[in-house]
Amino acid sequence: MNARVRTAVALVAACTAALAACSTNPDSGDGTGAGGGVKTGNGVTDTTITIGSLTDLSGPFAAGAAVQTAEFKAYWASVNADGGVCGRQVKLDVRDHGYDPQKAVSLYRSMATNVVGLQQVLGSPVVAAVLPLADDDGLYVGGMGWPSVALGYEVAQIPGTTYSLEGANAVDFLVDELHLPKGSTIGHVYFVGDYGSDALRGSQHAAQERGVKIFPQEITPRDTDLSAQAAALRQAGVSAVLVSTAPTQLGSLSGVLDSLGVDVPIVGNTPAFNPALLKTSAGPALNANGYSITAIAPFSHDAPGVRKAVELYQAAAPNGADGWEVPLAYGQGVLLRDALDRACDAGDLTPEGLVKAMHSASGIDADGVFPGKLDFTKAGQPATRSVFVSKVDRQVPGGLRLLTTMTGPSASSYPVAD
Amino acid sequence: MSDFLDSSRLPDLADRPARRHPARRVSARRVSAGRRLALVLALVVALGLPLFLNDFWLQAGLFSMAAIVAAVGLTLLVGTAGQLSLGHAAFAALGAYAYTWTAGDTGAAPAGLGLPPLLALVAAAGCGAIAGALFSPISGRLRGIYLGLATVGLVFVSRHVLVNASSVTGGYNGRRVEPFSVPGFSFSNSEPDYLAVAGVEFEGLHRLWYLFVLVTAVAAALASNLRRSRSGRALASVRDGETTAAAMGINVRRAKATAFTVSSAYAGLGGALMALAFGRIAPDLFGLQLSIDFLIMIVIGGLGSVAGAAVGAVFVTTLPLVLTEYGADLPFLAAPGSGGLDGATLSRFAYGAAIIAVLLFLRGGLAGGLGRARSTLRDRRRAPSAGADGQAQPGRQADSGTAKDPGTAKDPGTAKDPAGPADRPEHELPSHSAPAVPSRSKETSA
Amino acid sequence: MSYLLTQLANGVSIGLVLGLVAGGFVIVFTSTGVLNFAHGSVVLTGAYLVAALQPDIGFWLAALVATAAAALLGVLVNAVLVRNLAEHNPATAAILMLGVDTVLLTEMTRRIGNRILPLGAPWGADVVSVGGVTVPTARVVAAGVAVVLFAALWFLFTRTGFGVAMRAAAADGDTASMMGIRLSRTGAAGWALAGGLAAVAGIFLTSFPTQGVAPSIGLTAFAAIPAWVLGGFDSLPGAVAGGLIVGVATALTVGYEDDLQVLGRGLGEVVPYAVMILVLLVRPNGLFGRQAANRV
Amino acid sequence: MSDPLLDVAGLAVSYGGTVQALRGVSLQVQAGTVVAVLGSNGAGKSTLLRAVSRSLGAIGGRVTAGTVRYDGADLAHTDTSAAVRAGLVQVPEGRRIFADLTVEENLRAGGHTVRDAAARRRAHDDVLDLFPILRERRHQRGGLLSGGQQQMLAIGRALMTSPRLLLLDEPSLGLAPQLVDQIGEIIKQINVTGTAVLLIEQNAAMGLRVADTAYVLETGRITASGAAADLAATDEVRNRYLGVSEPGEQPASCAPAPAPRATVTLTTQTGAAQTGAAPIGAGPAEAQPRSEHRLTVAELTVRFGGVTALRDVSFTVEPGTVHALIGPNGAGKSTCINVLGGAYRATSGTVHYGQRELTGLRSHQVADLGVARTFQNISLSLEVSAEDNLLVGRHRLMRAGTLAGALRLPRARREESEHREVVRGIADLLGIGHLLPRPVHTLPYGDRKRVELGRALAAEPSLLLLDEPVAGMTHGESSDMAAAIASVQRRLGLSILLVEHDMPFVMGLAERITVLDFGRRIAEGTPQEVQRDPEVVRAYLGAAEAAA
Repeated sequence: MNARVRTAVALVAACTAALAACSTNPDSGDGTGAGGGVKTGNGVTDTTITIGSLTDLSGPFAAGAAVQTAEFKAYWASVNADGGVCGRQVKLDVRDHGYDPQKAVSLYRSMATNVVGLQQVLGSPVVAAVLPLADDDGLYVGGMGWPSVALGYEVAQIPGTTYSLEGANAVDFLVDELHLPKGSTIGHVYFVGDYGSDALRGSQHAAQERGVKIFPQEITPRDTDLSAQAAALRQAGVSAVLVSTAPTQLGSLSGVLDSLGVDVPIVGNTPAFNPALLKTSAGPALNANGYSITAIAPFSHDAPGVRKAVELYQAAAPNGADGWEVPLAYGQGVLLRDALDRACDAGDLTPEGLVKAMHSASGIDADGVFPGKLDFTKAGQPATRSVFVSKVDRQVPGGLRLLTTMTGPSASSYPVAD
Repeated sequence: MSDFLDSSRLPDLADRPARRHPARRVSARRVSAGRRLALVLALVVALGLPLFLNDFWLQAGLFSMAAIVAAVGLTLLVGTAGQLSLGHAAFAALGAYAYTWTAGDTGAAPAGLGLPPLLALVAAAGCGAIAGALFSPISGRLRGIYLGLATVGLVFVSRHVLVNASSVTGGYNGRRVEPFSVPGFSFSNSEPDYLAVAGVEFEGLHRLWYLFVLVTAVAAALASNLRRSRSGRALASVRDGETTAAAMGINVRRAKATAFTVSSAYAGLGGALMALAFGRIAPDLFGLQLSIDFLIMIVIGGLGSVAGAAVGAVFVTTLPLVLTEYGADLPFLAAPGSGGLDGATLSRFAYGAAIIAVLLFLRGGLAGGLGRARSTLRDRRRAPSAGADGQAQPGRQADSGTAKDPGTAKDPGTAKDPAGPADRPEHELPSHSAPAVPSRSKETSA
Repeated sequence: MSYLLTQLANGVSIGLVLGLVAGGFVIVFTSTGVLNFAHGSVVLTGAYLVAALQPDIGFWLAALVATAAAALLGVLVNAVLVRNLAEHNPATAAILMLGVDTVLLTEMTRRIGNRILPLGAPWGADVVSVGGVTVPTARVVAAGVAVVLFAALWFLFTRTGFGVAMRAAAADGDTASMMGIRLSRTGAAGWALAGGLAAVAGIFLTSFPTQGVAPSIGLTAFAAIPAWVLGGFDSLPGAVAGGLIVGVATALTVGYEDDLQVLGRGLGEVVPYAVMILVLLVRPNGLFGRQAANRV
Repeated sequence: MSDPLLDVAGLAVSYGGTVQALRGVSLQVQAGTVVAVLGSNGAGKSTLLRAVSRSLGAIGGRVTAGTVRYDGADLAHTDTSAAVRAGLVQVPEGRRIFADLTVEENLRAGGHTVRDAAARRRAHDDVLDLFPILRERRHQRGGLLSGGQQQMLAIGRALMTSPRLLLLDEPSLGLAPQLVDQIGEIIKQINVTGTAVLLIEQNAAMGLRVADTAYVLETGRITASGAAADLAATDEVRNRYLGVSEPGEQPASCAPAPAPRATVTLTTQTGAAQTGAAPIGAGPAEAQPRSEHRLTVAELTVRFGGVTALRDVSFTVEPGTVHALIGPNGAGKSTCINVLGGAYRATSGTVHYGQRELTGLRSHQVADLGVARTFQNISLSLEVSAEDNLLVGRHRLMRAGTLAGALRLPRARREESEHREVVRGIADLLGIGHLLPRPVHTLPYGDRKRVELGRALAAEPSLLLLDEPVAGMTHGESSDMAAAIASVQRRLGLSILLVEHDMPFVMGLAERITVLDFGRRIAEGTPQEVQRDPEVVRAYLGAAEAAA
């Protein structure tokens, strides 16, 4: 090390020390104010509560995310119009991560200290990256989809059941309602990942319970032509097919199955169905054989909660697309609002207080948006094991007609934590 | 023996001074002092910055530094050795998982080896290197763009392995990353739970920042040493002509394999840093897009130079963030489904356009552009006294542009350009134009 | 047996469409030396245009307009961007195309939104069954069109003056220009052809077994890259062969996934790349690529 | 006399702003005549043709002064295509037919600019009448034709446009004698139909035979011109091609004098670096005299596809001597050097260096035996400084590994600075010491040649293969180079095998000369013997000259 470098290092050290001495780092937070007897922390002032949303407005899920974002905004606007929460106006801070986990993590960092909780975190890789951080920070996260893995995080509030329970219920539905005989084979086409693979676990558990077989076919979002998979399903002699993929794949599969003369029920779980499919050539096949197992009431359901959701949405986005995202976003809004109210009542409107309040909630169904009363008091357990079963029906808005709400036997016995 | 060099005893060969030019030596030293000052400044900024940054920028900085390490490695391969790889996400993934597995808790599920994180960091680079070396039957035989496309396969194969080898990788859900620590000190929010120097708290992100600065600086220094060493010259020589390199005693296949190995070691280390910055890793983080981003970084930054790779890495990592941070709040967020232009879409457009603009207008990428701007400034400042420096031989045709090649562009001091930018010829020698990849027509018509 | 035949038919039919996409890569690469990473977006753009225009002007006219528009898009990208690169080498050109891809894909995602746009093609969801083997009519048409297009390309490149000039320019641009062949024109023609092929491939990639246009089609086109590479970078027959190999290999892997379980699930995605790497190990220039002569 | 069809006046061309390829070249081509431009490698002949055919841009050249007028019009702002349409077509050097296209398709590509189908058909028939062999093989791929047929195809392809002025770039290159004569006849036939021909030739015999007027181009300047017949008789041409006479031109130091070989010991002196004067051969533990090995080439044959580039060539380079390999273009000289260096594989025959057989080795293994080389077309890393280029030559003598280099271990640093010092010594020896820090692309041509020589010397070879070390140099530069090579050779006791066209240079430097023609050895001996050998004279100047 020569003299010049030594000098430089000394200089650096001195500067660092000086900077440290005179720096006023803002990270110490918003302080713990006590407005109106309520303890507050990050994201809450005397007049406003800020909640965040980390969503995908420019990536592959942009369209669905836009619907949800519009509904969130409409919901909170209506809440604010009614006087807000805890005497405060609720502000929704929406950030777009474009399905890029790096971006999402950075945006999370910028948001974490300014919000009391996250209304939504969208996208599998993003959820995988952000949930652990939020868990470390004790920050509420709602609406991250329905992966079982989220049950392991105390801060996560899954709006309904899990994909695995949807899968299990789907098998129960096929056996009990559609009378699939013992020993028959059910095809399950799924995306590898925390959505499809999780659903497959549920269906495999249920298959064992109910004496049927699962014939799995793994695909990725890049597969848009499922001819080869359909042929394999036919070869396997399946009597029903579960689909845990995106709408494109559901459409292709049902179309090809139909063309191959495989006339069996096709059951998609939550995000697989999109009413736009009915306008494609797979429309007739889906209309005849398509079912949907969801944690969220279909768009056309006549429950007051769903009607309210649709009303808000249609006022906010008159030309927007119809779909399950509308009641979902509404339901999530209701869940967060309930938690905020409870936190307010408990006098602790800090992020930690919000998480605690969320876990004190039970018996919420958002006026029929959810399939039964949600219970968040048991850590590591889904809030419900019930699902909505709908029939694809081109006559109704949103394309799904509610058949029943069910909790199958193997869904009840499914061991969530393994 | 010493009389051997005594030029007075030789016939006066060239009618020009045989000794080195004193003026040149002076100016070269001045420049390198300037460079050193710049480096020191950069270091001061890197060390002092966290005190002013919020968590958003700290996090962005961590990702940038992880990217810098991987990009520096890639630029050694692409810029220095003239090979191309689109498979570096696979090596980054390997490094990330190697770190996580080696440092991971023995009792956890999925289990790890429970070894010290420092060792795990070395293991990450080592695994990258080994994987790179194993690929040498292909990397030693293919050239340039052909190799680049062949390596695309690595990304898909590695993803398949990561998803399926769930006992080590945790499958599609991935696994938690053990925070970096040395005995008694953790680079996270614990151990010590509270650390403050002169009243300023140093949280996990701050601590990681300094770790990353250290690793990045060392990695960049090693790369820049390597470029200037015997091996670096051998790689550049292979890039500029395999036949010639072989004639100078360089084992071309081995040199190419070495370049690939070193480069993948860097990718492995960069992957480990990414893992630390994320805190939890999953196969989805290491898709083809990451490989493509690495390549964008080094090309945008300016091929071949370490500084260029660093600038490019920061550009590619932070630009979308900045655009999102300040673009998404624009007032005209259109209604969903209406197909209107919203802020998020606008920021994607801006990102794509920025890439296009750099490639169209900045020869030598960002680093080349910066270097040129700097030398233009300096020339302007020096204009009154120009020519007195004795830089060029009168009568000899003056130099062509300094910045046309990325290798020298980052250091405009080494290539004197008395003619100034305005007089640069438009054309360049044909073999000079494509440092990275052999041109197609030459390959096929020879 | 008929199961095997069905999977083979699936593989061959999708393989021919992939061959069309790979052919676009080949033509752009030979005529201007550019690795066109935006090709997938052009495929998507072509398909989108058909879907967007067909309600008003009908499918056939829409297909025609979309093909022409995609060709024009290629020509514009080449003339406005590629030819004005600050440094013209394959790496920068490839990155430039990534920038173009970002812009195009963002625009398409924005326009398509949450919809799945039907193409309105006359063959709809019909299928053709021969001896227990069922193939979608769209795929039969696709195979037919692909064969016709490849024949047309063969005719263009061997029987017409301009096609011969394009090959000459691709083989040795410098000499070709000494013959008075304008490289700017052969380059533009190459981009136009590739754009047109992309649009046609887009139509079939979004036809029946697939349900209409969604942004993920751009990714599907990526599967043509291993087809292109293993066929050889500069060979049209190689593109066809590569497409067929990738198509058949994928279909068979998916079809017999249960028997291949030891290798893990989801093999279909990996197989094209694994095959590509194997081929390159044996033949570094691909199956039909010209040997790069190693002379001083 | 009417206005010339082609009028080149004061033409100057440079590459990359540094390499001046042509300076003030003027020449005229009258309509319907054949004009030959003679010159050796690197004289700027191809540059001249490309400047006329407007295709300089493709290789990075730029016209910096002067005009080219064709048919009265200045071509300054036209492109190649427009020139072709105006009837000005170039046949590129080395034939460069489209190997993957059939003969028919090649012709079709040639006629690309002709819009009129009838004219195209006429031209097509004319070409096939001129070259009946092409008619026979019209459906074969161009790559399958023999060399002579390829040359015919290249010419025929250009004739498809029915040009008024045909530019031919070295049509005789690499062709057998009878084929050369045939090509000469063809040129005359083409000329008979009224097409003017501007012919660039290295083969003076052939050029002077077919041309009406001729120019001699040397290192970018016209040095002689006149009627072809007159020019053939001048001393200038004789000297240029045979190195006869003009002893005054030779620097005295170039005379092949016996040097104190083997007495020069090369040792490493640690610490020499500090004194600033390290011995040139500061390689570790290399104290033996440089060259004690004999290079023995025995019955070497090399074929590329159907072309035989070398046929049963044998010669021996004695240790510590300068041996030259000469012959007209295409004689197989460079092929020979490339086989010795390991770049090409021999089809049969052997090469021994001392006891070691070279033919089976790869290039870098050959280099490790102490064989270094330079290249015909300078092959340096352009972006890198001259010093680093020279250091590449030290590669085989240095030991630092990748890791040591990256970590800058003391060992590696010491080695690096020692070798840098040696390299400076070598550079100073060649008079390029002051150029060391400059990137090579900023250096002019002559200096690049020196840097390349320096790089080869840096490898401390015992055998040096020089492939046209003074091609394209001016007289002054060339004699500087000769002096440098002679002095280095004398001091280090190297063996040198040299390929060169510059006869004065060769005659002054070489102790023994092997003459190749069409891949065969036609003569060997001392410079004096070779100069007098009628076979050699015939090879260079044609049968008529040899008889005279």
